[in-house]
Amino acid sequence: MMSASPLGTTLQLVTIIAEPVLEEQLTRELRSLGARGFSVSEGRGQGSRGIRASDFGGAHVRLECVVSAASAHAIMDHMAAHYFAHYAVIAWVSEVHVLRGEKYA
Amino acid sequence: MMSASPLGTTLQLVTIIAEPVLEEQLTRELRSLGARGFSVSEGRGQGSRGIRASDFGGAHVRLECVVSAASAHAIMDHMAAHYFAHYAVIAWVSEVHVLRGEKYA
Amino acid sequence: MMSASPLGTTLQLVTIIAEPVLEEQLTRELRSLGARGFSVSEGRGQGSRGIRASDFGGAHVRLECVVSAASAHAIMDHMAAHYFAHYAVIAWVSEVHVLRGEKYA
Amino acid sequence: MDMSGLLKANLLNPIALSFALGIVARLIRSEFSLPKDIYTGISVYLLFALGLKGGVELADASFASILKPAGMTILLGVITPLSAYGTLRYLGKFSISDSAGIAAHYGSVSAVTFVAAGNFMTAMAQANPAIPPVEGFMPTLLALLESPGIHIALAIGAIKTARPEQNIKHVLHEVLTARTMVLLVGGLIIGALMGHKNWEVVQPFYDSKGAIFRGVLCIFLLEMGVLAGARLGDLRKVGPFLFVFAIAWPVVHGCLGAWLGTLAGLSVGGATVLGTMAASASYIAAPPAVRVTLPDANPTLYLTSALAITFPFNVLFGIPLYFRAAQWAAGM
Amino acid sequence: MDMSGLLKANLLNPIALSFALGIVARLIRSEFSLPKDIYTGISVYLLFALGLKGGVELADASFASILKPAGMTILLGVITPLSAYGTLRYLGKFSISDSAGIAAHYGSVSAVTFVAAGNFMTAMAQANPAIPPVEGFMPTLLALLESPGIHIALAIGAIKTARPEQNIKHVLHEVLTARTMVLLVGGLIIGALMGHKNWEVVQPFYDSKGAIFRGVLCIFLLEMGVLAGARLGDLRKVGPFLFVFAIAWPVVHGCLGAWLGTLAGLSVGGATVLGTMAASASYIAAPPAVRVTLPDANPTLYLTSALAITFPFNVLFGIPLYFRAAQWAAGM
Amino acid sequence: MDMSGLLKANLLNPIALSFALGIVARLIRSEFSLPKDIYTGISVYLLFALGLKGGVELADASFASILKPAGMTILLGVITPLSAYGTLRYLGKFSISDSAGIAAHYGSVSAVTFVAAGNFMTAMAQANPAIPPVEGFMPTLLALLESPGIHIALAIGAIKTARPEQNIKHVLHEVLTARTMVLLVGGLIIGALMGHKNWEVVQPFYDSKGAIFRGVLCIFLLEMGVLAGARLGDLRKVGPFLFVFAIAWPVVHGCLGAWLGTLAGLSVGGATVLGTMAASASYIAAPPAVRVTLPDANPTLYLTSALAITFPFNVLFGIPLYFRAAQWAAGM
Ligand SMILES: Nc1ncnc2c1ncn2[C@@H]1O[C@H](COP(=O)(O)O)[C@@H](O)[C@H]1O
Ligand SMILES: Nc1ncnc2c1ncn2[C@@H]1O[C@H](COP(=O)(O)O)[C@@H](O)[C@H]1O
Ligand SMILES: Nc1ncnc2c1ncn2[C@@H]1O[C@H](COP(=O)(O)O)[C@@H](O)[C@H]1O
Ligand code: NA
Ligand code: NA
Ligand code: NA
Repeated sequence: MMSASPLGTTLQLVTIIAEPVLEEQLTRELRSLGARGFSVSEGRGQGSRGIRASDFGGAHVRLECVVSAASAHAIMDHMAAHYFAHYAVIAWVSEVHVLRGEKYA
Repeated sequence: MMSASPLGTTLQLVTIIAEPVLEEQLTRELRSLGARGFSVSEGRGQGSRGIRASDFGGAHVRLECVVSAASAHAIMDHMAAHYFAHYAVIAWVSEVHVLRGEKYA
Repeated sequence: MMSASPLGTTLQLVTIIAEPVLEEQLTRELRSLGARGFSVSEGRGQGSRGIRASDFGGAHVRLECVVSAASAHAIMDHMAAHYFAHYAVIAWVSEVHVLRGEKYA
Repeated sequence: MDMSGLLKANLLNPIALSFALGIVARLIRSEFSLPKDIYTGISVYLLFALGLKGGVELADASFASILKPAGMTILLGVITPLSAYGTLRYLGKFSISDSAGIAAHYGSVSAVTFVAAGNFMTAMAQANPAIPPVEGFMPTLLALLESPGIHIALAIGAIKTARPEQNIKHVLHEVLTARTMVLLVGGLIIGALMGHKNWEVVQPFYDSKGAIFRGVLCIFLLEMGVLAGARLGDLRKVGPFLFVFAIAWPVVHGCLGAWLGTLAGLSVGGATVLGTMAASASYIAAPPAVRVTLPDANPTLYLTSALAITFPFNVLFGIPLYFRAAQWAAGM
Repeated sequence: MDMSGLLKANLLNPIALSFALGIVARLIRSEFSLPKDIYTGISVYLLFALGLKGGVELADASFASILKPAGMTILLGVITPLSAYGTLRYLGKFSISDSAGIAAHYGSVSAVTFVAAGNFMTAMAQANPAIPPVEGFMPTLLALLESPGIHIALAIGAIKTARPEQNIKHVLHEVLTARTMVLLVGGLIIGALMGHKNWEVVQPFYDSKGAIFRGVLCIFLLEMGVLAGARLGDLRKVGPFLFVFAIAWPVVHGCLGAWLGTLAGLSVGGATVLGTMAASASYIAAPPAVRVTLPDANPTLYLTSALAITFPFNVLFGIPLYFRAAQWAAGM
Repeated sequence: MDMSGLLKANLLNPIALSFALGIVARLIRSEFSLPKDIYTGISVYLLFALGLKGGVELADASFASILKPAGMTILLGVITPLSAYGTLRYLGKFSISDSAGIAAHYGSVSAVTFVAAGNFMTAMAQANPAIPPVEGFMPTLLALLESPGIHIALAIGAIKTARPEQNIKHVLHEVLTARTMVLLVGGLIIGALMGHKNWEVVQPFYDSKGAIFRGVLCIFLLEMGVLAGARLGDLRKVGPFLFVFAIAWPVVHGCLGAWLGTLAGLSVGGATVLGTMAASASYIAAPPAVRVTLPDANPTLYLTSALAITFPFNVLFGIPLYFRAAQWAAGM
């Protein structure tokens, strides 16, 4: 799952941008899909969908979690299955290097 | 332009950190250079340039957009041509994997 | 240290998420470890450690700096040596492509 | 005062004018808007103030005097989501989710519209001494009407679309413990406990008839105008049925509420405010609850109708109308 | 009162003292600063309050009484950017962009300096009953002077540097619909429409002579002090010419404004305030407009001179001086 | 009034009730909380108001009348961190870092608790004309007690754990120039300089006995309740010794402070407030300073004891107790 690199263990960073009403349920689900932690920040954006519910100005939350490749797969599949159809959501995965890799995977 | 990976399509994530006064014009230009959407958040920073106009504390906006490699090239070239000389701006590109890749490229 | 890519120079993006009280000292140290600039934003998160000092709601700062691979190594080692034990901190490194690479490395 | 006089007095009020300014600002594509945290902070103040004053006056009211109005309010809390759902689903042919989603908004209540009705009645009472002041316990009724409509509409949606129950329970809890409820109900309790002496100490700050409350309210409505103005572009998307609904439904239920309020023994002012509550649509508590439980309900429909049609209609034109209805019901 | 008495009264004012505290806080390297959203929220309140009160009084003023002062204000709006540009470009040898950028700031006006002048005159009138109150329509003049200077200076810059026009139009629209304009002009209209009765209801909250307005203003100036203090380190970078300019130019144009105001029939207080407006430099509307249209103008120059030199100079020393000039012009 | 009457009066105060509401909101798992910037903005207002009023009254006080109370305050600023450190380290067997970290909190002071004590005394004086008003210079003592305790405790920690000095100096500077100090000390100076006439202009806005200050304070305490409530879950983690310490230590030092205040010639109200100050624990200035200098001190311990135990205890029960102690010390 993990591979060593000169800069530490190689893991996956999953970034999810979603409607704010989803924050609580998403972080719960991330935990259950293997994320040992996550970070959240706020922003705004535009995509194909014009409107965003429950907020009046296009605000969103941005969730980041460093996870194993397996978890990254599981999270992406979960997002596709449960969120992409109805919600203004985007998610991407990139490769990152961390120290103490065993803490996150 | 796109290649498939076990975690979905491989695309480019362009991150631009710029003076807040530029937000509107940058997002307009990103759209015209092929971005189907973008996300914005706020922050602060320091670089080689001490001062930042129109704000009193070094605030900036951080724009992210997931695009095709061609668009990423176009955006970076555009930034270099129009912004690097006069504005406090930094931009970088990294590789990301998304599902539904056709939505963003 | 740097390698050229079709999208410009390849450098390292170090992302550090840390307790807000550490911001000033961390940015000072980043500078001394070779970062020519950095960007900061605010957020919240959860990890293995429940509590976060000096704030009442789990707030954190997110520092990003684009640096050479050598600096990235130095920064990660510094983080491991001085922060991981006592503070709620996470740091990761990823590969990015920039124009004007000499400005940041 | 005849209807046109009432309308004019209502429209030249600084609250209505501030709202209009916000809309205009957006129409001329100004980037002006209040920082979100300021907007939230103001809403905390306004709701807490309403609760506190309502609580102080609630402590004075006899149980008997509230019983009937409270019962009538709960009745309205049951009628309004059902009637809205039925109208949209069977007359308007909207999907189950859209119908239930919109019904959750119209079954609940808009606190700002409530305040605007109170303001209107204060001006009426000043102009005409024969009009008694509005009952002090009205904020209690506001708290009562806040959540049942959302619960009922979401329950309809959940049953008819056969969705998992767990999420629903979580959302219902959130509705019951949302900011509005905490501040309103909490304020009511604090107001009732602290007594008149303590109230007098803070009254100039919290009194909804005072300069501070009303001044702050203007700034709040300025931003509401900006938010409503931002949705005007979506008016075309809601379609003719929903557009008519967003005006006609409030008129019908505002008059109904005014009549039921009169039956329950409320003064003409109290009945006007109750009618306004029935006619108003929530745009704070309802949207997130609907978004999470009914993801396939189209937010453009419920947000635009509640915020860009019904809210302005009520604040600018509806309230004088429900006042007329209350006068008529009282046989005045 | 002689000049030193005027100065002392001005400096011991809580507004000037709060500003000084902010500067000191920064000099001792305190991390204190007001959250940005609070700062924005306060500025919304202050501008809207100015507009509302100005509007109420505008409705009372005869068209004839405003005509001349308004014309004179527009004249100042044309003179000041031109004179600033000329001085900087031909005497100071600054680049076209820098000259036009700085001229955009000095051709516009600082609302806070305007308020400080009003405060000063209120204190003067209290101390000396022979001094009449400042004309109530001054906020109208403030709104008139806000944007022409920016437009003119940016037009000069655009023409002389031959830059694309499209962007300019966009920016000019932004200047005209900026927060300041929406709140000031919108407030004026609302104030004029709502009438005295409605004004009285909110007066304690919005009146610029009231405790709330002035109390909030102190907190605003505290933060202005922090912002100005943060730029003190850049004083060396502006060079001797700009340093002298940032004091001498306001003195000249403050006295000119006071004289023209007197010619236009303003009271000594009105002329003082008009002079102060002419002498003041914008640091809210101008900077973003200049940044976008003249990217090669150096922000350190225009921000530091407007905020760290001219603003403190006017608030602490300039206003009493322009008052003296107005007295002199009135032959007192 | 007997002790139970005092307690009841204190608990039915809107300030205590608002605090309780915040705790309840958190216990029912409401998501309500004030935006952080609003919370910061309110604290700026409250501290600046305290400073200003204290300054105005300081200018009236004779040097002699303050000297003894000021000396006694500094004495308390030395005693309290030492006694807290000793108790925790040698009786409680906490680590050096934990002991010093907690001592930094209890050696400093909570401004909100100070205000609550002032409020309580105002109510007492209203109910019983024999009780004189609290000395106006108390905010000066608040400023004096703010930082020495933190400095002493951190110095102990630094010496005993033999950590690098540089960081410490940086942190001590931060404590001395923190928001609280800038606003309190700055406000004191401005208040003393501006004089009564200028004070009267802003008094309704800033007076800590006024409706605005007290109304805003309720909202602040609502959020404090939310913050304290969020820590209730950690009560188990602090252990029985620290739990008892967080109540018993304030009782002992509150009574000691009340007694020393009486010895120093303070009125019964002044002595009550001084006792409350001694008994209170900082949760604004101390936590970041401790976090940076003593990273291995466990934040759960110091934050939970200061915010979730000692603060509520003092506001709800401690203050009437210290008042009794002051009455007893004064032989009443
Ligand atoms: N796996 C992770 N992915 C992203 N952020 C994390 C992760 N783990 C921890 N964090 C962030 O790092 C902070 C400290 O984590 P910890 O030291 O584990 O309590 C948390 O509050 C999160 O913001
Ligand atoms: N190509 C993109 N790059 C970055 N963010 C995007 C992109 N497309 C959409 N987003 C973000 O995802 C949100 C939802 O997008 P959508 O579902 O397309 O409306 C938007 O509001 C943006 O914040
Ligand atoms: N090496 C860097 N890494 C991350 N962000 C940077 C870096 N250099 C500059 N920045 C950001 O880009 C902005 C402009 O940089 P500059 O143009 O160098 O003043 C700064 O305020 C930072 O927010
Ligand atoms: Na309703
Ligand atoms: Na000017
Ligand atoms: Na203490």
